[in-house]
Amino acid sequence: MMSESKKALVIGGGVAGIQSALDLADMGIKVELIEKKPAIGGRMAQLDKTFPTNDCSICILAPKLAECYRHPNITIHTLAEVKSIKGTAGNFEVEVFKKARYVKEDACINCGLCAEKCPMRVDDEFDRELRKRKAIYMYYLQGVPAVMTIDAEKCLYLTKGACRLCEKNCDRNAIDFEMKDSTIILDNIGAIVVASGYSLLEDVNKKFLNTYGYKKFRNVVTALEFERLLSASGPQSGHIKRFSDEKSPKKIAFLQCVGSRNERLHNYCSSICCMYATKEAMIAHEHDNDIESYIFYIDIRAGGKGFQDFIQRGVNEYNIKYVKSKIAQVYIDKEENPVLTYEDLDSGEIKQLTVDMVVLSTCITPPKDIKDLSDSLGIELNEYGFIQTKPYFPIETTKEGIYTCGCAHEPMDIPRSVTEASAAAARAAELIKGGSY
Amino acid sequence: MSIINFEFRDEVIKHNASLSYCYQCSTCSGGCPVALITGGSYNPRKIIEEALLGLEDWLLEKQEPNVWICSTCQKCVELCPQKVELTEIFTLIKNKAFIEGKCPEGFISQGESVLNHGIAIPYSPAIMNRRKKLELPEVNPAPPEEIKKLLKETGFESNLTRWKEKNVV
Amino acid sequence: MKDTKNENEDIRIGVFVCHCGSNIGGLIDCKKLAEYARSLPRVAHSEDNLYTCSETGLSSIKKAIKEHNLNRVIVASCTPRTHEPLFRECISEAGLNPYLFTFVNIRDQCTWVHMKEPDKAYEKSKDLIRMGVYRAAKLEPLEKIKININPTALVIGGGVAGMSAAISLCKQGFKTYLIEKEKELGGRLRSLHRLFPHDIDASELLNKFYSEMDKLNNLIVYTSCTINHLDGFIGNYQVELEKEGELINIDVGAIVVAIGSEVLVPNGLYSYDGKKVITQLQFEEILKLGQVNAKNLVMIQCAGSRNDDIPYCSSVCCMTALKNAIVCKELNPDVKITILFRDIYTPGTFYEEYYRKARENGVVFMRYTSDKPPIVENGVVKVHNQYLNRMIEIPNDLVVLSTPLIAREDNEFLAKLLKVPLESNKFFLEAHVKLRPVDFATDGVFVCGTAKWPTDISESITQGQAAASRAGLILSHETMEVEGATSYLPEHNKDLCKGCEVCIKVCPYKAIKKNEKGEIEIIQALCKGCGLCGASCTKKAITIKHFTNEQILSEIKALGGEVA
Amino acid sequence: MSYDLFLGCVIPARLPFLEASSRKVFEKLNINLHDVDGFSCCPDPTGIEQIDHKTWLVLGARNLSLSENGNDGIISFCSGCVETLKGVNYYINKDQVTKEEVNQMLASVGKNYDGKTKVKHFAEVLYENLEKVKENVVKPLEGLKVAVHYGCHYLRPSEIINWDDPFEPITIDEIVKAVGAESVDYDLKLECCGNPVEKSDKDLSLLMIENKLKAIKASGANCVVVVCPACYQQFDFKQREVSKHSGMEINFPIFYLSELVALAFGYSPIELGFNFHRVKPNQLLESLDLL
Repeated sequence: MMSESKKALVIGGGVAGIQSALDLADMGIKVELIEKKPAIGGRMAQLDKTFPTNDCSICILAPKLAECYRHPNITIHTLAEVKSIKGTAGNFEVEVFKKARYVKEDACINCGLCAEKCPMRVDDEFDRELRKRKAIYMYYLQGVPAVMTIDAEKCLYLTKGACRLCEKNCDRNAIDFEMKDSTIILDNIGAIVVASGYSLLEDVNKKFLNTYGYKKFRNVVTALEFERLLSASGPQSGHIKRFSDEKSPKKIAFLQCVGSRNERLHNYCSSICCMYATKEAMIAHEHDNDIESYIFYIDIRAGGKGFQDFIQRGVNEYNIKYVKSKIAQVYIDKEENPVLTYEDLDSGEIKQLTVDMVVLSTCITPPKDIKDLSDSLGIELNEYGFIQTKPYFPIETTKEGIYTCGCAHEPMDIPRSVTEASAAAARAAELIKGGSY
Repeated sequence: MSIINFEFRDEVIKHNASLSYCYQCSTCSGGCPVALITGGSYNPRKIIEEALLGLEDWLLEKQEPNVWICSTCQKCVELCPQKVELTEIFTLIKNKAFIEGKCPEGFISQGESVLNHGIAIPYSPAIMNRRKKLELPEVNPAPPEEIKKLLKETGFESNLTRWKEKNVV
Repeated sequence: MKDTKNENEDIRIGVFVCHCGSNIGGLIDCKKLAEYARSLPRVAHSEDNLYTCSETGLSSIKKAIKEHNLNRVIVASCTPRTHEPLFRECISEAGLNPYLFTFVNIRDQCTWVHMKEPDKAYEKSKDLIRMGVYRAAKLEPLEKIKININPTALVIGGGVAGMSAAISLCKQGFKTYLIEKEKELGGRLRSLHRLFPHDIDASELLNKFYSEMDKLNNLIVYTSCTINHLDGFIGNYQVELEKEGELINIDVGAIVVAIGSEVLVPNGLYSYDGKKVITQLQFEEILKLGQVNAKNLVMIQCAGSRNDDIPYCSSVCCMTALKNAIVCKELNPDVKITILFRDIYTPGTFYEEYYRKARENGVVFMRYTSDKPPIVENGVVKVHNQYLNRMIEIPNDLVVLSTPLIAREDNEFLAKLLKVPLESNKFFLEAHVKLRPVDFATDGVFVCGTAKWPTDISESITQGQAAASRAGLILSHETMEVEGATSYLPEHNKDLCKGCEVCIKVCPYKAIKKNEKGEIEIIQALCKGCGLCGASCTKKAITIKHFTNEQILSEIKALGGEVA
Repeated sequence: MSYDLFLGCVIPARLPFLEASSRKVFEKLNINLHDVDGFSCCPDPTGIEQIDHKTWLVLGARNLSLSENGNDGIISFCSGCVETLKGVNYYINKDQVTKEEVNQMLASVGKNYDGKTKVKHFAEVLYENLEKVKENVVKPLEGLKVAVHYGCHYLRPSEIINWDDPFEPITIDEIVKAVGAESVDYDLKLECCGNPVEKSDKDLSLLMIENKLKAIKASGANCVVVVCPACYQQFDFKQREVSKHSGMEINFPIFYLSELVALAFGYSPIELGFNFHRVKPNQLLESLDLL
């Protein structure tokens, strides 16, 4: 029988990790939440809207972020990564590496004065490098904790030893260049939930995207980049413009199964692309009713609740045309309009379609650093590079007391991630407070 | 109306198992230069689908689409997400068609030359001359009888003869 | 806590105007707004902060409450959706009743929507603050309602989802009733042969569950048992069960719905006869016995689904067809199998590979479109092959139809009983598709498995565990607080009520009923304070706490400029 | 370095001037090309193989068996020959049964092949010796705007050819730059020249080269470089017909890669036999004073 005082460790502050943490915390269990980035929120925070109801992603996520932050049972560790664990199910000891933020969380009120003065302009990771930020920055507008962060690799003072303008301009003395990276020990951990999320193809293999002209043709973007462009808080404030000529696109092509269902790269199906492509086409159409979209697919995969209706609405109300033909290569014409060659199954003809923009539905891949994480946790990965789980029990990893949820073990949508997050919380709770049965 | 023919299908798969993996995504047809120029009357995907359904008559008799105008550029092979070896499968189909005597004349003349001379283009006196002018060494190709012997072994000679019988002009 | 109830106490309001960084302060002058606020009646203090929600902002609110002896607090800033709990917490830490806090949203409703017109945004902000001030004056302290939680769970349905939920709840330490209307637990698993994608026998998994449950001494299982009647609310449900004629009454704190689904019987579809044309479920029976006589077999996907009557994709049929095809090929590799599909649904890692495995094992796949469905004739299936744009004939001696999972008849009855909604296909409708996938909008009731939507075994198990988590987090509290801002029928209004029952009809939370005395009774624990009843009460008998007519009217008057 | 030279059929018997430039280049680079007696047709991967895979395997294996000596393997000036010889190696080493069948037949003429002969395309060897190539340049080909045509069989199937990237090749562009010329990018750069289709559909074949030439014209290139005799004939011999058919004045000198390199090495157009080209390069070379 476990002691009630045991805590839970949740790795990953995306929607899955947050849900696990909240469930456990609401059960009265103390939770340590580890997030690699400067703020929790994960992928969902980057999305403009979410299928199949198309409600604003951040608007439904933000309350959960705040709840997580205020919850007396939850301790959030940002800029943190698990280094190693000791012990067994019911009693783990975890070594966590914390990067210095160089900003005092209790003092900073993210007024942004420091960033105004910062001389460094660097690519904004959250906005998929579609715009610049300063070396001292908010990870994203609604980020939690709502404090600034200094990018140690880019900060002029930390790299060249001169500047400290941010410090001079902070009237709350929140900047602290004396901060050091540190290692903390979290002990008395009863169970661990791994919700480390996913990477996208463009993060792990840009070369494969060359045949699609990605990074070569300016009017070819990936789906997450397009999502940022659609977002009101994104680089184009939601008014999509082509990077080649600032014109607003009228004809957009979405190419499905980019990198997935492919024996040369990732032989699995990325699960969510048919739906997110449809969603993005819908939002684009809502912004500009003249926009027509083409979705080039192999099989339309819409099995979730309300998904078929969603696809139907796409056809009937949003001027989306689904073309059953996989596109292999993208060329451009003189005006940098992407030109696609495809087979029209109905007529059997080979046709060419000139569009204003191409959106690549790049597949979900195992997170970049999943190998390090699995090694330090002592859990196994499966043949696809995701976390190995037990047949018919997708929450169980290969190590007792360590559970997983969300895209860490397989590509999946938000509803299933959230469901698994609660399931993982249940299993962790059994271990921590159960035993009396 | 065609009837699915599992025997022929299995025969092709026995020769090249990669056929069975095709899920008809149209990558090949969308990437094929010949399909583009012929507006789709040539279509590698359709040939593969016919093979999958074992439609022998369409592949060997009607030859629709015409497998012979594949340029063997191998783009489809490189692009196929399921690693289906299209050109190899087409080769098998063409080989079968040749045995049936259904093959363009252009392939026959080359075959005959190799059968009789061991090489595709015999050396003309003019060329011999030109080689001298260019100070090129003399070439001693394979002894024709050795090659002929081998082509008997492989059955090439008899297939060639059969083709000529079936295509007397 | 200060006595703020006394009528003649003097109202002392504090107004805090937030810059919200540049969100508000960047467009309008927050200092001037604060000054304006101080000019309003009963405002004892006002100030502007860069971020009122920051630690600094909060501490200065507390400070002001002490120094200026404030008993009402207004924050003019962003949105209550994200920040009201924070400020309520803050003022109660300073000793005020949390319901004496008023939120005025001058960001979303002013500086954001009127970005282009700063002056108008400023004027509107003044109006909203003035309204807030007059409302605040009328506010009354409220107490949250405390209810006791009975740490016992009821799981309805003994399929794989229900069993998973029950097992987890027991392991979390909660006494759990698991009821199943069939004679045995197991649900759909009992009629299945092999399971995709790991190809184990269904019985193997079933036994795993049985042995798990044997270990639990806080699990009470009733088979051949149905639910008759249910009463109560979160933490306090009284349930009447019926087992083989005998009535059993139990009290539980939370309920999990896991009653599964049915498989469509394709009467009139593709000349279905149960002999030469059968369903996948019937085919599993044949495979179980290992007696496949067919030499040439055709499977038709989306048989009865993705059409006008059943518009959805049943999501498990493709994998089921692949599984049975593979199993069949293992029994006899010479059996020719052709699967006619519209879109192969094999998402994720193992499923997509399973599809490849089926192709590898020689299964033929042919796509058809809904406008040209296959024609099943005696001994032959004719289908328009879209890939060749040609009719193809497939001689066969057995046709297997992949029919969808459909909602159970009982769903409607249970939905009424539990006061929870169904969606258009009669499956149970969760509280929020994405963020509350196993909750109902009604607290204390949860749903999992195919009762909610067609799902495979693994996801049903996961959903069961998820429901156990959501139920568990309620059961782990001895008492719970529910919203104090609810509707009620004040004593002095009782005689106004003529019992027209409009309120009962409009209440979306089924929180209002007539008691045995025929009086309207509002169950506070169920009420969400939405106000529908109050607004529709023909006799104005019902009052909504925290949104009393008086409070709302004072706001409206203030907007009109009438000064009370 | 020493290779057994596999000439194939087309170059020695129809385009000997291509052989001349190639031999000169390797002489300059002091890479020994050893002539071997008794080679037959490779056979043509777009010809014989298409009608009889087995014959193709056996003759190919026979040719490879002739080179089992101390040398660095076989070098060929022809992409078709290279594909055949690499391909035969691939199939023979992939499947023991095939290997045995093939050797059974070879036995009938007293031959045997162990599957070990290495095969290289001459451009492959040039790229591997890129520095040496640069060192030997005496006349940088400034002003030549070259449209590089890789040709299919130099690249694909990559699993068999196992050399340059099948869709983003660089080797020939690099060699072209190494001799001081400019490589001009153009649409359809990686598309087929259409030569193999000629056996079954002349018009189609012509259409394919026409599209290539049009794209090249649009790119502003002033000449084309190829590494395969089939492509060479398609480009050089068909231009007049294409001009007629398209009503578009098309007049591109077609260089073999070895010719460009030899030219940069200081050999004269005469010794390289440029006069045997259908489209005469001299005018262009003169205008850039590369004569």
